[in-house]
Amino acid sequence: MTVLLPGLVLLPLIAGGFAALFRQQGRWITLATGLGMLVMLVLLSIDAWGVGQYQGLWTLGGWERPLAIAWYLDDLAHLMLLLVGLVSLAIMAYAWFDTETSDHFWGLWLGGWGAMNALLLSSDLFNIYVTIELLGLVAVALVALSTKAGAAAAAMRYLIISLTGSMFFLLGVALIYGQYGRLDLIGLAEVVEHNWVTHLAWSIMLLGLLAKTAAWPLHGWLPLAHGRAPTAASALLSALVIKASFYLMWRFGVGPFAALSNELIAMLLALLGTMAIFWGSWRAWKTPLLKELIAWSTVAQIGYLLIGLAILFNPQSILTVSEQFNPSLLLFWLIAAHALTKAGLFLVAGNLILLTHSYQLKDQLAVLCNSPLTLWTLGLGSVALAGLPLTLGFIGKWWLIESSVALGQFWLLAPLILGGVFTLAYMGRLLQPAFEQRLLCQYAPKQSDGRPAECISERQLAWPLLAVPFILVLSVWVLALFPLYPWGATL
Amino acid sequence: MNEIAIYLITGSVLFCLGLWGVVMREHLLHKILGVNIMGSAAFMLFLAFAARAEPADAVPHALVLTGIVVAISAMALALALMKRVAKESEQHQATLEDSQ
Amino acid sequence: MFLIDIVALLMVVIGLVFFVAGTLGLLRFTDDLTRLHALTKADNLGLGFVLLGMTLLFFNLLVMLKLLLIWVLVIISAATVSHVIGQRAYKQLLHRSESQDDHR
Amino acid sequence: MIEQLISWTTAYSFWPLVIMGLSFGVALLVFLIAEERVWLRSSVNIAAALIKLVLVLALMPSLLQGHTYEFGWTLVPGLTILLKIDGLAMLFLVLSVFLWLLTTLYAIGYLEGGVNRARFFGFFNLCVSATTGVAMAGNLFTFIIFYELLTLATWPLVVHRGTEKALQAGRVYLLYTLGGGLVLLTAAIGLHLLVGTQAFVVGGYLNDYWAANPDMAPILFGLGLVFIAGLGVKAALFPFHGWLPTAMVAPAPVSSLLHAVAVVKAGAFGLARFVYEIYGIYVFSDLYLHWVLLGMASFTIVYGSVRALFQQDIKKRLAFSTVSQVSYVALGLALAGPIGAIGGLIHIVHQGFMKITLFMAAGNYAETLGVHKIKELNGVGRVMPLTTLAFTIGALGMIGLPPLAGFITKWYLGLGAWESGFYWVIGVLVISSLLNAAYFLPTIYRAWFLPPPTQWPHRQVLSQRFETHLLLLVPPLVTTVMIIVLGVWAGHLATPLGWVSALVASEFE
Amino acid sequence: MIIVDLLLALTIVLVAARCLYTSNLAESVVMFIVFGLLLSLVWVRLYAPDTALAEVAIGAGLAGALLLATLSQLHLTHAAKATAMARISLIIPVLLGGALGVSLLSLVQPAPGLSDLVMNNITQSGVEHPVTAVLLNYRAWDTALELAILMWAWAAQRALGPNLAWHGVRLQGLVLVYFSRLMVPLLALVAGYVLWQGAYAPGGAFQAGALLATAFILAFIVQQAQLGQANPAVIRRFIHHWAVKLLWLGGLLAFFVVGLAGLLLGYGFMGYAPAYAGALILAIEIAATFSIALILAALFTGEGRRYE
Repeated sequence: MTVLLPGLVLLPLIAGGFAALFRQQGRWITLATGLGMLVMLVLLSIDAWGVGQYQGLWTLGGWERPLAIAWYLDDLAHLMLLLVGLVSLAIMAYAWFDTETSDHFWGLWLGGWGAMNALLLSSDLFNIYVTIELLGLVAVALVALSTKAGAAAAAMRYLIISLTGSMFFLLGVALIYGQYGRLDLIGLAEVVEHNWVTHLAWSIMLLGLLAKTAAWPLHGWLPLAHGRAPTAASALLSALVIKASFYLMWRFGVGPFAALSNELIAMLLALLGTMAIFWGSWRAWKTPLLKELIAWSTVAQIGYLLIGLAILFNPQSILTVSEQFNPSLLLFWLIAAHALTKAGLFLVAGNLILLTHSYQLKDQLAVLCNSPLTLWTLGLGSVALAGLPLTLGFIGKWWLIESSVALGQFWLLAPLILGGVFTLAYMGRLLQPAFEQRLLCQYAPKQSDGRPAECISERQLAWPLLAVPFILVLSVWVLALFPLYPWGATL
Repeated sequence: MNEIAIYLITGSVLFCLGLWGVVMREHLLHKILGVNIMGSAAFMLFLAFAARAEPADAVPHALVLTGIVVAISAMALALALMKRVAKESEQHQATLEDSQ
Repeated sequence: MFLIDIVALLMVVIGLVFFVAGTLGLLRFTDDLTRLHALTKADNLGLGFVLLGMTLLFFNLLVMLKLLLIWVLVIISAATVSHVIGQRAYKQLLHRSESQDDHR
Repeated sequence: MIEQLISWTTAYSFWPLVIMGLSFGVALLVFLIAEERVWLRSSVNIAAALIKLVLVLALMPSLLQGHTYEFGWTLVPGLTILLKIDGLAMLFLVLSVFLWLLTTLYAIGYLEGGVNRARFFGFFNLCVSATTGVAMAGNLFTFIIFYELLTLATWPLVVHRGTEKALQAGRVYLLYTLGGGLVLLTAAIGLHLLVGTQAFVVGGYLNDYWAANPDMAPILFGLGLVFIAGLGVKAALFPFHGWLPTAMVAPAPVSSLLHAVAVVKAGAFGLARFVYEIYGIYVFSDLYLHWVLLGMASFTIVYGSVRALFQQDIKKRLAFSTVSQVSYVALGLALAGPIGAIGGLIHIVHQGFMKITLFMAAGNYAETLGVHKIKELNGVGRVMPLTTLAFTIGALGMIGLPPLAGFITKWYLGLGAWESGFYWVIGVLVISSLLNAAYFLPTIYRAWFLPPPTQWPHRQVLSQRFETHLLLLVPPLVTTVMIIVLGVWAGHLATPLGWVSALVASEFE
Repeated sequence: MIIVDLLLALTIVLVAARCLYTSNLAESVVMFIVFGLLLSLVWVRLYAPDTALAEVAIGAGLAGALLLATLSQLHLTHAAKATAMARISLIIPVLLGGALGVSLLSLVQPAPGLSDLVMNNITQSGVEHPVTAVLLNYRAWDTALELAILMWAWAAQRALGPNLAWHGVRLQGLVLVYFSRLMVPLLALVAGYVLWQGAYAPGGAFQAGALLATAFILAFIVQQAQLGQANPAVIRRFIHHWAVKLLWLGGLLAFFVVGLAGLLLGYGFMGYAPAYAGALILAIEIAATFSIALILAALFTGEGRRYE
């Protein structure tokens, strides 16, 4: 094992430790770390996709598998590493210029980044528990960085849910150890059999992970936490952190516990997903707060991911994994599309809050009229979020549609297709007023000589604050043209 | 019925009790203690499984040691957060009601 | 052998009796200072008897020394803690009587 | 020289991408040009429109020789973006590119001094990009992409004025067209399940499937209905036409190009692709879907005309007239015979020229004199003779007076109805013409012969030498000339009629 | 012995229920401490002396101190009484948990585990005590990440902002000072012993760290009480000294440096050269002990500023 994989985990953890202790130097430490991480990710990708190294199992400490902790790198883990890295870098670039970024942010998220990388690589149940706890604590702290009223309560709620979810996960791990006496996922896949304890353990773990992902009936914490966190934190939490627990469900469901999946659980997940889409969209439509709108939209978008999970878990679904192309990997693009878009949207919301010092949707609208780039980011982002064709989300959705039809679950077409319309509807609340004549320069204060002063517009912000969200959102469109490139070059 | 069976059942009961505390009790201290009791219950299962072997399986012991430290870290953060919630809430009451 | 076991058991039982008495005092007495009295005195003696019983059972110099060390440490801690609690209780008592004076 | 051109163009296959990408790139560029730099923006717009026209025309000779251009990009297996220039695409392409040039000129004049022009022209170019994309779409997936893009790109233009009324209209517009897009997507998914997603092919790609699975008739029929509904929204077929009159709050260039040409024609064009190149005309008529379409189209023709009769607002009247006239295309397709097909397809071009003339003239009245209502048109011909001339020719063409372009359409449709045995359709055509006459002739009479009022509602002097701004005057005059040319020289091979006849011959082989 | 187990199980369930049920928060906290102590008895009964030690020191001791300190800073120390509904619903977790536990009884018989593997490789692990071998060799990566959790819990707590005001009483006399002068060195000595012992018997970095943390906390509390201040200046200066900050990170760094060295020398990431394993493990343990002790103490003391 060359140095890249440990480096991807160790560098942010060490740098994060230093950044947390020496806060004044935090942003410079972060800059250096970010560059280093970028180089390592590029090298990893070149090696993995060019030469074909790296893929597969790595055991740590020089011991054999059931005794040692194992890491496992495949296409999915690799793509997730890239996604986490690139989105983190983008959001950190934004935070660099955001005047309200706290000193604490750098060290905290570097730790979160390291935790996520460790989680993505890990192939050991208990090790995953440790990483998920680290990530959870960091995420809660990020929410609590906000000085906004109610942020502490939101963070507290998040912490309680997150910890409870972890405890469920831990209980599941205990039961699995009791039954099989091993913790490594690869080994478990060989020995897992149908019995009550295994089913119970898997259900309990799934329940915990669903709570951490904010799946429908357990979603209550998310709009509060993501809505009240500081801008960069909201973006990171919505884009990346909830994906970690989703990734685990995916990993476990098609890995060690693939034999346990049945149609009941698939149906249940699909129902949860459908409810999430409808309920999340409805609340996004009703809320008067900008960031809560975007956060509720995350709840709705998780619905798609759950439907994807339902399809993966359906024993009927034939996963036609050819040598070149595993179609279920298209679900990753749904994750990526949501991560990139949602990060962009939260950052735009942050811009608007910076400009107006208000969290109310109605106060933001006037700025939009005078801010074309912001408006474009929102517009492209809304369409991308709706998953219309030619965006990355559509690639993932297309797989959902094809699979649900192939499974005979025609009713899933309703949430899948209507969800996009709902998205446009609630995002339209932001977009439409930008065209309203009456709002133009409404906020312009009069100067002493009676002439209107300059309107509040995006021009008052540093350009990176505008560029980062725009690039994030634009990448969803550009990537949509090359969805197969990384691993499908032979296709 | 040996001691392992007893502690398996006790662990399960404790886990559900802790969950009850998290869900049913309003005060954050109760919720935090509930989470910790859930964790201890999971540790109990781990150690009960470990005690089946002769000598006792060392891996769960190590896992639980790690788990205890994780639990105290989480508890410390939770308590600090609870104090802030209490300070920010109007009646100095550490519950989540005002965040609805 | 048999005799030593019986003596040891007796010691432990006596220790337990002290513990029970102390706990009873803790629950039944009316104010902090008297409760403290019941608790510390009884506990120190109770623990002493229990440890004595243990010593008889093991009858090993190293173990005996360890148990003795434990007893000494517990007594020191108990004394210190009682001191702290007592001071606090006393201050509260003063405070209360002062405020009663004010009301009068 | 022609040979050289042909050999040069056919050497590359990326032309569809270039043509589509040109307006897309210009759109992005225009968004970036600062609001105040009017000249730069106008030059870019006009230059792009000219280049695009030249490009499209340069491809004509090779296309006449039977060459088609295809550009494909596979996203994932089963999802391919395919852009293709074939005969049918060329018809729509030439129309939209040519009219785009004229409308750009018109819009530059119309919006002079207005606000948010960068936004307007940006979306305007985006719309053209989407329209050419619709024209060149080589499979259903690509078609839907551009169909939706068209919806999203026209919405900012509809609400451009930003008034409460405009926003309301925008909501209605989105509700209809997005709904239609959704229905179309559903239909496409359904078809994808049956036969997979395939490229459009002359004669349709359902023939084999139909031959093999005759028991699937109800499903295919139902799917056909869903397709007609999805496409019918943009084509403004009867129950789905509600958005079109509402959307008339948009500025005149938008109404003229987009709602007379681009959007409604995208629907009509989609119907043509659906009938000829997805289902194929034989499957289509075997399933009796042509009865459905015929019924809807006939009813819409009469209904639109009747509604137009009662409108007092000029643009509203023209809008209902559009509802009626676009259905001629559907009618031609539904007749399921070669001659009717010629009538329908040629009407895509003819109606485009005539209706754009009318809308531009109406825009001129509004801009120069502040006239919005029919009853305010009294004597307008004496103040603005050239505009009124254009309006008159356009209206006469709509009525179907020989030798104007509209007559050609109606003649072929009538012959087609006779040929297919739908004799009652001729009645529909006659009634429609009479109604057309009933709502256009009094207007013309009013414009030329009634005395003008002493005070126009809101008169502006836009030009010292001409009756209105030169850029507002030239485009309608050019289209007026085209209406006459298309009618008089209809029999010549190089006209759209000749093109369409050749197309139809291949579709009905 | 089964009677003892049954009594212990019954008591621990009752204590846990009381802890969650009572509306008196002080009672809750005391019950939780009792719960921790009983738990350590259970761990002893389950032949897990390492975890019993850690549970007493951390689960009951440190957690108790943290809880009591928090309690003293809250304005309201009584929670709302559980409603009648909630009181009745307490029966549900007991029944449900009982059913769950009974359904797990099939697991009493089969005894798969990694015990054999642990014991077979112990000679190469560098230590004799299997738990230490697992913690610092076989599954060293878990332990490293766990130090990271401690580290970030502390960072997170700092990010929450300054502490609440202190509600303690300033004490008269020097009893506490003498007590701390006796106990702090003694605790440090015992910590060193426990750490050293970890190589071949129950004990190790965690237990030692917790003991050392207790020493720090004791010193802190005595300073507080003696000076009547929330955060005595001497402690504040100590916490913010850069060398101390590096010590916080020391355990993590030691793990990572040794892990990377193992990787570069060809023993795999987090691997040791078998000849030096014992020494390396001891070095890591020493660093980890200091980190654990300092961070646990810091979690108790807070950053050293407070709300005014």
